[in-house]
Amino acid sequence: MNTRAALEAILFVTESPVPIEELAEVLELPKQQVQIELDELAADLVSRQSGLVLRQAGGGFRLYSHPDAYPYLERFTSSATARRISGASLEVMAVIAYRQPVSRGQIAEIRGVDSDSAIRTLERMGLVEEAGRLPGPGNPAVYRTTPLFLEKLGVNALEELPPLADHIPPAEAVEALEETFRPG
Amino acid sequence: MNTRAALEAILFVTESPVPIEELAEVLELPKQQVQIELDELAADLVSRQSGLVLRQAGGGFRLYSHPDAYPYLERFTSSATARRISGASLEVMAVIAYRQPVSRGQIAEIRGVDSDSAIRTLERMGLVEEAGRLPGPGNPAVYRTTPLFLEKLGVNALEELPPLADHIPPAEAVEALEETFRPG
Amino acid sequence: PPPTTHHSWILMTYHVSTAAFEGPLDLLLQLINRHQVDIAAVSLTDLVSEYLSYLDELMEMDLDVTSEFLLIAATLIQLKAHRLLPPGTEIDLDEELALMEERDRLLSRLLMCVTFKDVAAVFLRRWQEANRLVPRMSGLDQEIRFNPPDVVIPVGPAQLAGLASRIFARVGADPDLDHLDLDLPSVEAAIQELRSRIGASIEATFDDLVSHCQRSVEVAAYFLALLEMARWGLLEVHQEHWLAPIMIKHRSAPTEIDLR
Repeated sequence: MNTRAALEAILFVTESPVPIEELAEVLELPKQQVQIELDELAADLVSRQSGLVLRQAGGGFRLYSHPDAYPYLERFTSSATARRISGASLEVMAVIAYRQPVSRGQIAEIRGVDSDSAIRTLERMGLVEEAGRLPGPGNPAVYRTTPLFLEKLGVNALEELPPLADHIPPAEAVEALEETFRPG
Repeated sequence: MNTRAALEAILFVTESPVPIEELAEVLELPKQQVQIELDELAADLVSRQSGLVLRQAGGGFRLYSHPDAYPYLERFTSSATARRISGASLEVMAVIAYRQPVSRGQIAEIRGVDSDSAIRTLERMGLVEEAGRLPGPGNPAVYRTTPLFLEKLGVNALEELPPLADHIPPAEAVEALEETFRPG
Repeated sequence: PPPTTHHSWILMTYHVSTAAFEGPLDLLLQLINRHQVDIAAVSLTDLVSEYLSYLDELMEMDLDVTSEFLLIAATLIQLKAHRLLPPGTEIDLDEELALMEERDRLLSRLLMCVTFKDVAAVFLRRWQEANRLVPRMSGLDQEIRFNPPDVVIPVGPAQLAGLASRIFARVGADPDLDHLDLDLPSVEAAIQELRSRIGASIEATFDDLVSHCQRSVEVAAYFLALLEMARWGLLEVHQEHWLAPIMIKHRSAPTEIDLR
């Protein structure tokens, strides 16, 4: 696989901008060479009027959808595919509903998998929102459900959510969890 | 913005495969036209040796990184960390795929062994989900496969899975097995 | 003899070399497979005695021996007993029919099990292919919010509560590592390596042997390798007390005769 293609793939899958040093390391190329490849890729996207753009932001590089695609993407959010709440998002919603306010880290801990993109999607859908930040390193944001969530679920208040009677986890697990929930 | 670019942007942001009907609706074009654009986009990706590929699976279209780029990607996204799957999970996945909706008890009966932990793993991976409960004592849950399962197996519908009959051992083998267990 | 070009069919796709098996049906299939060089019947007598000896071993190790294990054992023993009857023995027709029924049930379960194992192998191939195709998971990257009327929660309050209960219950459940790419080191590879590293007349501590390991799973692999090699008589393992270093001594050839 040629360098350009590898670079394109990396900038496509990444969830946050990638610093040029990291690109150089992964591609095993000097930084100058990577910069040339980046410039060429960016120019290529422009010249063939691609729907994607390469941008430098947040100390690194990443592909983004073209600003002119906005009306299409807005329409896309109404499509069944975009509106479908995936199993992962549904799980995140359930965790936030019953453990709010809860941070990304705590959600990932409970589900056993990284949940960032599911949280983002639920935020865009207006079903969850940030509810402040925890003290401590990094000041992680905590999330809660929104009034829209209650409306869409068909309940009037959080107190109306059915209690979690079944499946009480073993005592040690509860303790371990509470440990991770203790802020600070 | 031209159609190709808009299509590219949609396929870039989507979190699951987009059916052609939805693409047609968002782009406000007839399906045939969208199909031509999709074909051209796919051909274009191949001809310019892009790091991305267009694939139809799970009932729709989506962009993926090129398989050859895989070794470069692991550190950039959690979705690139190869999901290993155990033999037990694969077998449970197969039983659910062909027998859905199916309960834990029925799965255990077929495999001759308790399969709860494999079911949990598959649930967590978003490959199977609860599909309701059976009447009767204990109201056991039944499971079915998810759209993600179809996407991962590279098919658009359950009917496209290989027929189970093709995997029954050949007649000579069955005879040999019968011979082994002949009592007299 | 017929050419043995093709592999045994039962586990065509599953190569199992150790005693790791999942449940009684799996064990039975592995035993059949081990004996089957070509497509030919396996000796029932051998099969039954092997199955029973495994069962003994499991009980001795106090592992969870389910009624399934015992049920299948009972059927096997009955089948074998039947074969050993001298010709002309009076047989009870009801018993005979019941045995046939049990036998057919066992056979059809074995066939079903094999069928699903076979199709699972196809799933594995596709899974591995799909894993090399990485989709983008970050979603929309422009400030676009969903139109609230479009948003639909596909479950009701009760289902959401059920889902939450299951998720929280999973937290306390036994860890399954399936979904992680642990790149688990194989015990076999560790054995190979230890064999080459522990040349003649070397004494070492376990800590020395695993000093290069970065993860505890690697250490675990070496530890299992060590136990296995000790069992084969290739190594002597000694530990003063439970916190003391594990001392390992190479045993030259197990053929050496002690003349004392």
